[in-house]
Parts: sequence; C-alpha cells; structure tokens
Amino acid sequence: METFTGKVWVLGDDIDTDIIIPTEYLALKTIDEMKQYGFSPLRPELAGLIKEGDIIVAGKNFGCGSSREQAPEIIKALGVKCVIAKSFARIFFRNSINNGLLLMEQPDLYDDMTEGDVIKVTVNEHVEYQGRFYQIASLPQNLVDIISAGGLVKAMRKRNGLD
Amino acid sequence: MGYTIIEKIIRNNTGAQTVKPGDIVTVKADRVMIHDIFIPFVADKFEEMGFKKLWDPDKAVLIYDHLVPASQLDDTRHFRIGDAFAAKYGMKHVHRSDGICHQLMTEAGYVKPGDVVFGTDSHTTTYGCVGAFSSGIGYTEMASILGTGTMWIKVPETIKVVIEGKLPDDVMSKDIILRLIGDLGADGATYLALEFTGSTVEEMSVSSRMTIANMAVEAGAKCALFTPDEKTAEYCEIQLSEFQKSLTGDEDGVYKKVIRYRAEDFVPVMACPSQVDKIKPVSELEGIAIDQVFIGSCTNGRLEDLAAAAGVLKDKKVADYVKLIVTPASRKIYQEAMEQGIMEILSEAGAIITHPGCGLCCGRTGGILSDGERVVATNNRNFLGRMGTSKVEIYLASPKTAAACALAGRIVSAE
Amino acid sequence: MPTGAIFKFHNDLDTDQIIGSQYLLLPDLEEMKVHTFESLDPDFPKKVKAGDYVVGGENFGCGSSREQAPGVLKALGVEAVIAKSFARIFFRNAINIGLPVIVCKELPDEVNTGDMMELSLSEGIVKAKGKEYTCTKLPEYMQNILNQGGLIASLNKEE
Amino acid sequence: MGMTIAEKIIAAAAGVDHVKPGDIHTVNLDRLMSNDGTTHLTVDMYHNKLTNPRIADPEKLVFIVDHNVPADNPKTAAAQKKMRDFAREHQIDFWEGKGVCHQIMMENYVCPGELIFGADSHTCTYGALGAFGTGVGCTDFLYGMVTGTSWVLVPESVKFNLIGKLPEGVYPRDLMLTIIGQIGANGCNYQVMEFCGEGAKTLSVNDRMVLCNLSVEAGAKTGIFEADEIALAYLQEQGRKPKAVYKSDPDAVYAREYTIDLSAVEQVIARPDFVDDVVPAKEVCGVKIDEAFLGSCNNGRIEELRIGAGIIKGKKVAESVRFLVVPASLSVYKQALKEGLIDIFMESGAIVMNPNCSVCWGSCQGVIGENEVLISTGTRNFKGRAGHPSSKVYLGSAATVTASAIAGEITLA
Repeated sequence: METFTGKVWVLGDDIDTDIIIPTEYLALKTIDEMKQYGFSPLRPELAGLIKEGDIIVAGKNFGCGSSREQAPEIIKALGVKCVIAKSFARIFFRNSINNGLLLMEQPDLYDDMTEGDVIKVTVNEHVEYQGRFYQIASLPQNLVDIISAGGLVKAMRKRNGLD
Repeated sequence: MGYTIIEKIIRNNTGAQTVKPGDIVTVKADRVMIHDIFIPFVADKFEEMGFKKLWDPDKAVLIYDHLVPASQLDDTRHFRIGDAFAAKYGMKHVHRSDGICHQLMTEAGYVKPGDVVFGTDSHTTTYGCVGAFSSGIGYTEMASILGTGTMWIKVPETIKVVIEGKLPDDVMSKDIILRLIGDLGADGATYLALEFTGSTVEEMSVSSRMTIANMAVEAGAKCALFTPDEKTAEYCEIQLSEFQKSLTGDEDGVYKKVIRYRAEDFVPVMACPSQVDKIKPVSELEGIAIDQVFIGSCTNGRLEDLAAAAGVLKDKKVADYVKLIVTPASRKIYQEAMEQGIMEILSEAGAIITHPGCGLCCGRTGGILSDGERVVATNNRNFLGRMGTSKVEIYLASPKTAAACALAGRIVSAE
Repeated sequence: MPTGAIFKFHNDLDTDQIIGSQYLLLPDLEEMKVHTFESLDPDFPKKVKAGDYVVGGENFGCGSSREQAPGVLKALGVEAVIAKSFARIFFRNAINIGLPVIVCKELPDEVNTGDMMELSLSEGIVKAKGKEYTCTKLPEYMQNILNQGGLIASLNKEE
Repeated sequence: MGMTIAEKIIAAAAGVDHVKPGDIHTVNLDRLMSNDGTTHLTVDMYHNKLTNPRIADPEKLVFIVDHNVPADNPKTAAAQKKMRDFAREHQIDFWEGKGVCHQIMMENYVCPGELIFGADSHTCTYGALGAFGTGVGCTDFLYGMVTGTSWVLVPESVKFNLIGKLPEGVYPRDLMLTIIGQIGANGCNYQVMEFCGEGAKTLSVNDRMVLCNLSVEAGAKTGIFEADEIALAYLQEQGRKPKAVYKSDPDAVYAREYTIDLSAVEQVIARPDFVDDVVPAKEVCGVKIDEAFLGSCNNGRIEELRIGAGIIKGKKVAESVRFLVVPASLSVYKQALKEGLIDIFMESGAIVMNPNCSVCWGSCQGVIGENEVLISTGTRNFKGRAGHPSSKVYLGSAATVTASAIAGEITLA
C-alpha cells in the first residue's frame, strides 16, 4: 500500500465550504485563479503557505455546507496530499472521491496533532505520529473503483471508450 | 418487515425486492437541476467525459438564479455557456430570471411525490416537502448523471421526527428546523434521512414544510421527507397515485432514532454567528443592535413568509438607518404578493424589494455588509464571510422575527 | 519643473475611462489608482512616473463629476494635464485638489506618447521637441487656489 | 443691462444686484447633496484634512445612498456605512434605497430660485423647477459643507427657443439627444442651457427633467426652465413653496441662440461610445441586444414606466434578452404598483429591481459582459460604462428600449 510523509496544517470542527472557498470567487474561470482565496475567511494567509505534499488534519464534519465541488478541487490544487479528519460531510466526501482527493476518517489524531509536525501515512491502514499508530478505516469497494480509475471523469471516459 | 419512506422510494425506483440501510444501489434520476454558477463546470466535465447526448433532455432543468441580475463582469459568461449547452443538447426547461431553483422545481411542477431528484446545490433536499427523495451533488457527479441517467447511492438510515400539537402564534416552521439543527448538531444527521410526521406537520402548508426540508442539509442530512397528503396533491396539481399515498413510515419500519417534540414547547429562536447549530431563544438575544434585515431565499422567501412579515410591518416604518431587503423566491410569488397588497405594505414600510433570486443569501450581492455590521436574515446559512467580511455577524430567524427586528432596529421578539 | 514623459489620449476622453465606476467605492485613492486608464492602457499605473504629463485633445475629462478622476492622476504623481480644452467639472476638480490643468491648443497635435516635455507653470510655457508653446493663463482666482495646493489647503490657511 | 434666470439666481446667492459672465463670486448655497459615489472620500477629508472641522448648516445637507443598493461587496458596504454613521452623528437628512438621488431631490427638496451643489454631475436636473443645480467634486462639496459657500465663475447663457410640439411617439429624450447630437459633447461647455419659447409650455416637469438632466452631456454647467405655472403646480403637489421665481429679462444677453422645432424631431439613438453620436433610430434597427434597461434619473419616472408597460402589455421579453426595469424612486414604484405596471412588467418576464442607479452607472446589478450590447434609457454610453470594456451601450427612449427588449434587437415601438 502507498506510504508518504507530509507536514501538517491543523483546522478545527465544522470547516464549511464557504470557508474553504467563498461564494464570490466561484465565478472565476479556473480553479487556479480561485485557489489563492482558499480558507480566506478563516486564515487568509494559509493558501499561500501550503506546499506540495502537505497534509490537513481537522476535527468533525469537515466540508459541511454547500455542494460546491471547487472546495475539494482547490485543496488538491494547493498541493494537499490528503485530508485526515474525525468525520467528513457527505457531499464533500463524495466530491473529493470524484476528484481523486484522498480523504481518511480517523477519530483521535486531531486531538494529539500539533500544526507544523510531520506525520507518516500508510493508505487504508494507519497514520504514524510521535511513535503512535492511528488506525484508518478502508473505503467501500465502489469508492475504491472510482479512485483506482483516477476519479469519476476518467471512470466515465473509460466507460465511453475514450481512454 | 416495514419500510421507511426513503426505503420505499428506492425500492420503487430500483425495483429491488428488499432494501436496507447500507446497501449500495443504483437509482434512475426522475429529474435533475443545474443552476447558473455551476453550469460552466458541468458542461466542461460532461464533454470531457466524452458524452455526446443527454440521457433524457426533458428530465434536465437549467435555472439562472444566483447571478440574476449580474453584479460582476464575468457573470454573464455563465448565461452564455448555459444557453449554448441547453441549445446544443436540446434542453427545453431553462428559467433565466423566474426565481430561485429550489422554489421553481416544485412550484413549476418538475418534481412529484416519490421522484428521485438530484441538483448541483446542497439545498436540493427542499423537494422532500412533496415527498420526493432529493439531494445535492457536485458538478462532476451531475455530468455523469446527465450522460447515464443513473447514480450509485448508499441507502441511508432514517431519523423519525414526530411533532404533535398546535404551534404558538409567534412560532413559524423556521423555528422548528432551527431548534432541530441545534439539538442534532451540524453533523447530527450526516448520511441520514429525516422523516417528519405528527399532527403539527399534517397541519402545515407545503411552503412551511419546504422551509424544514430546505434546511435538513444544515444538520448534514442526505434528504428530508414528508408524507404526501391532500395539501401536496393540491400544491402539485395532481391526484396522488397508490404508490404516492403509500409513502408513509410503516409502523414496523426500522428507525435509527425517533425524536418527539410538543408543538407548544417551541419558541422563536435564532442561529447565532457563525454556525447554523448555535441556537438561542430570541428572548436571550433581545436588544442587540442590527444594521440590516434580509427577508428572502429558498428557505423563507415564499408568499406566506412575505405575508407574515407584512402582518408585522403594516402601517409601520423600518427603523432609521436600518435597511430591510426583501427578495421574493419567485416571479409567481412576487405577482401573488402584489395581488394581495403585500408589496404595497412592504414598500410603504420602506422595504428595498429586489428581483426574485438568491440575492444576499448566496453572498455575492443583494446587500453585502462590512466589518462590524449585523444582519438578521431568513435564509439558511450564517457561516463566516457568508454575507461580506468575516467580521459580519449573521443571525438566522423566521420572517416574523426578522420583520419585528427591522421595526425595532435591534433584536426583539415578534408580539 | 523638470522634464517628464508624455502620455497622450484622444478627444472627449471621459472620466469613466480615467477611473471605472466599479472602483469608485474603494476606501481610498491609493487602492483606486492601480485601475487608472484600465480600459485603455491597463499598464499605465506601472509605466507612469512622478513628474510625467498627461496630454489630451478637446473636452478632456467630460462626463461624471467623480473627483477620483483627477485624484488618481495626482496620486500616481502626474505633474500636470495639458489639453486643447477641458470639461468643466474635471477642470474645477483638478484645481481644487492642486493638480495643474493647462489649456494649450497646439501642443497636443504635435506630440505623442513617449515624447518628453517641460512645463514652466509660472510663465505658462511648455517646451517639447525643441519648440515652445504658450498656454492660456488661468483666471487669477483659480491660479491662487492652485498655488496654495488646492481648495482645502487654502481653506485651512484662511483659518 | 438685463440678466438671465441663471445670472439672477447667482446674483441673489452672492448678495449683489448684478452679475455678468466671467465674474467670479462667492455665493451662499441653498442646498448640498452627496451620494454614495464619493461621500466616503468627503468624510475622510473632513476628519483628516481640515484644521477646523465643522459644518456650517446641517439642515442644508442631504446624503443619499442610491448608486450601489443593495451593496454588492464589502468595500461598497464600508463606504456606505461611513456615510450612514456620519449622517447619523451630524443629524443630516439620510435616504438609503429610496431611489436615485436627483429624483429624491426633485420630489422632496428642490425649490425654484435655489442654488444647489450636488456631488454628482446630473445635479443639473433641478433646472426643470427653475433652480440652478450643478455637479461638483467632493472637495468642492466639503468646502460648501464646512463654509456654506463656494466660488462660482458666472457662466454665459445659451438660449434654446423651443417651438411647435413633439409628434406622437417622439419623446423629450429624442429631443435632447437630437440637441446634443447637433451641438456636440462640449457644445455648451461652461455655459447654461436655457430652454424657453412656446414649445417649452408643451413640456411637463418630467419632460423638462429629461432635458435638464442631460445638459451636462453637452458640457453645460446646468440646464434651466423658467418656473412657470406648470412648475409651480408640481411644487404645490409636493407641498413646497418657491424661494424665488425669476424670469430672464428681455434685454438679457445670450452667448448664442438656437431655435428648435419640436415637430421636426424624430426618434433618435446615441451610438456607442459617445452621447453626441446621434443618428435616426431606424439606422441602427436590427442590432442584436443582450440587455435592455428602463430606468435612471433621466428616464425612470412613472411617465416612462407607463410608456414601457403600454408597449409590453400581453407580450414577452425575448428569451435571449435581460430586460431590467428600475423605477427611479420608491414613490414612483408605489405609484407603478397601484397602476398595475409592475405586474405587467413581471408578467412579461422583465427583471424588476429596487429603485437605484443600477446599470446606468455600471457598477451594480445589471452589469453586462464581454462584447455584450445594452440599449438603455440611462444618461451615458461611454466605453465600458455598463460593464466590460468591450461592451456597447446605445441610448434610446423608453419606447425604443421596450420594443427592442421584446424583439431581441433594436426596434422602434
């Protein structure tokens, strides 16, 4: 199974999609134009600090609120490798899978996490942090199919005989 | 073995013999809705996926409501892309300035009891008010439905909410759903369906049920459901079929939890800045000075909401230096409100009445505020930065409470 | 006054082109000035340096009374505006904020963007491309306001 | 030597018996109006630039929020809040979301014989009631607010002798655009356009507002009519009395004189991007449009709403067109509600907005996008005025605008 390490940014509970990307920027033409405004209502400087391969660890109900798919796309465009949270809002979870943004539900990591530290992740198994192993639940089969196809678009292209 | 309403709808839709929570099934879409902000993204993904035609052009509805009238230079690009997409793929149901998507989908007859409907907006749960399974999805998901006509879902467990008795005069259905969200918490119904029943619910108009269904998503719910009855039939202008009549929770249906409320216990409440589940009785917030009141949105912009506000505002004036912005939910409601003299009362009181659409609720225009300002609003979200900067305080309330606050210039209870 | 570069604009140059309506409610001129001449030459704010000149044709500054129009030019360091004729409100607003506005019939037709020029405000003479141009004198009352740096400065002096 | 109406108003305000063009006088101002286009800058200067901040007479001031209502971004809201708090602190008359500033001034404040400064170029509208209204910048406004006075260069007057009567289907807007097309965008620079003659008697106060409002588009310091019985009847209806009723002396001196035969005027349109590029309307028929706008302080009153409703009753707006209908003030909106006009527009598929400047000034609801075309009853059609720099604006009468909204291309009613 894939393993990687990454520097962690910590966000709290109920991070809604208006915080991830405010409505007024949704009309911008491309995700690249929008990503600089990521998290701006809560931490305006954050989008500029996130580097390729960083990881977000958050509390419960991450991604609640609007069904805007720009939310997971922006997190991915900022270079975030994966988001580990106590729990995810339904639509955000589904949109992330459709866009190939890796999400993991883990109830305890958030409580022990300090922003700036580095963690080691083994997909579908566990996260290693300060010598402790935090178990990760594996995804349902239909979601694994979409992810292994590289997201819903690629899955549909394959269905339509394009790839 | 008995079924919940959502299980019955899914059985009917898939033809499966048995259906239980946790099953992964593929449902056929009876109708889908796309609005103006996301049509460019839906169109891109649809063509990127290699689809050549819509599975059924008659089943797709395109509605411009977030960007009407346009307030930023780039807004009209969304209209041009939407018009081109509709023309290219033979879509006939396009509404360009008729009101909010979630108001039109039932008002214009696109959604019937028992239908399975998806929309590119989290408040698509609204159509549960007529007993439809309707839920919000992302634009990539919508693109795949437009091509295939189907979508996989996990059958949700259901929480049954039973409300019995008669509501106090100053309480509206908005106070009920706010109280429920406060009790459940913003993620209390994640992955779950909410079924509403009880004498209070049976007494409610479809419009009042819409307010409740609309905000179910604010507790994380996948959908909300009301049993179709005579009021539903009259609203949808149909005769209920046997299947539609059967859409009630069986006595021996399996529910994750049952929550009971006595109607008499409800009081006017508000969601305080900046979470929808931060609920307090209005009585505990009396006296807080406000700068603006917004009455509108797909949550509370209907005729009965405008009438409730007019009842409070009649022959009175909005407080000095306070703006009251009224945005009716649809063109049809605007006209009915004119016929009933409601618009005259509201304009006499000094209301700023804008064209039907999402308006301030979607945070792009329609009354944006700046640091240190406070607004009492009848929409469904008060997140950080939702109506201006992150230093704007948004209190969610019912139209009756909101109108009373507009008169006083501060938070007060409606008499 | 030292020599400065010329930025030339067409006749009937209205104040919407100097600063667009959507920027008028920004908190101050510093935030607005980056949008000066955006519809005609988006790079103008980067190209213009303190001491440069704006040259117009007939009816420069027509249209809205927005004082932000002369305001952003002054905030960018424009030394003066020279034109064949000015629209009334722009002319008055420029004087009121201490931005020299010089009426000169011949110069605009004989210079182009990028040419250098020198203005001697007191003598009312403009030197450009080896030639001297006399400018019409301001009414004494207006020249007085300009010399004191604008209307508010003159008001404060009266206190 | 005789004086014109404008000269008499200035003389009275300067407290002198006689003035002549070219003189400079210090005058007392009867009224000062400022809207949300620039008041936030005035308030900043008041606090930061004055050694002795004070207000001569708060009673004379009127603050009106009309340009960006309801606000469409936080910085607009902050500018409006600064204005609202200043008005509350100094007890200045304050209107917000009640209509376009000049319509509110004409309905509630303007009296014949007054000298009024407004921090908006279309303050010249008030000449329709025999008052001298002119647009100023916010520094001028601040000086006037603090001292109650200002300096004025006495302008020459140009006489427009109107004869005959406008034909059926030809409106005051066609008349004024024709005049501007004839004399050019700086035809009356620094001058006063005085409208008189038998033809003037055929024009209502609303018609006169349409003419005076656009006088600034010909460079004029203001446009003015004598306050005759038509004006005084309008004033009485509003419950106000004139400060003074002036007539131009028979021997008053005019810089120039034009005679305009109203019966010869035809429907015209101003083409992008200049108000004086005026051609017969039929020359541009057929141009595809994306948006039509019926509103503004020039053409958003009950008379224009009646014309529009009359044309569109029982018909639908073209599918590809956004037809914006924006009553000029709340009282116009209430009247239109009573007459069922709002219902007619709603039924036709129009977008009916709250009273404000809307797309006429281009930074509020209704902005048009790249390469889009707008036909408007607004006051200006400069490049990018209504939105994207590549967009185009045509100016026409309420009838032409409404007919075009139905057809989806520029058409005559």
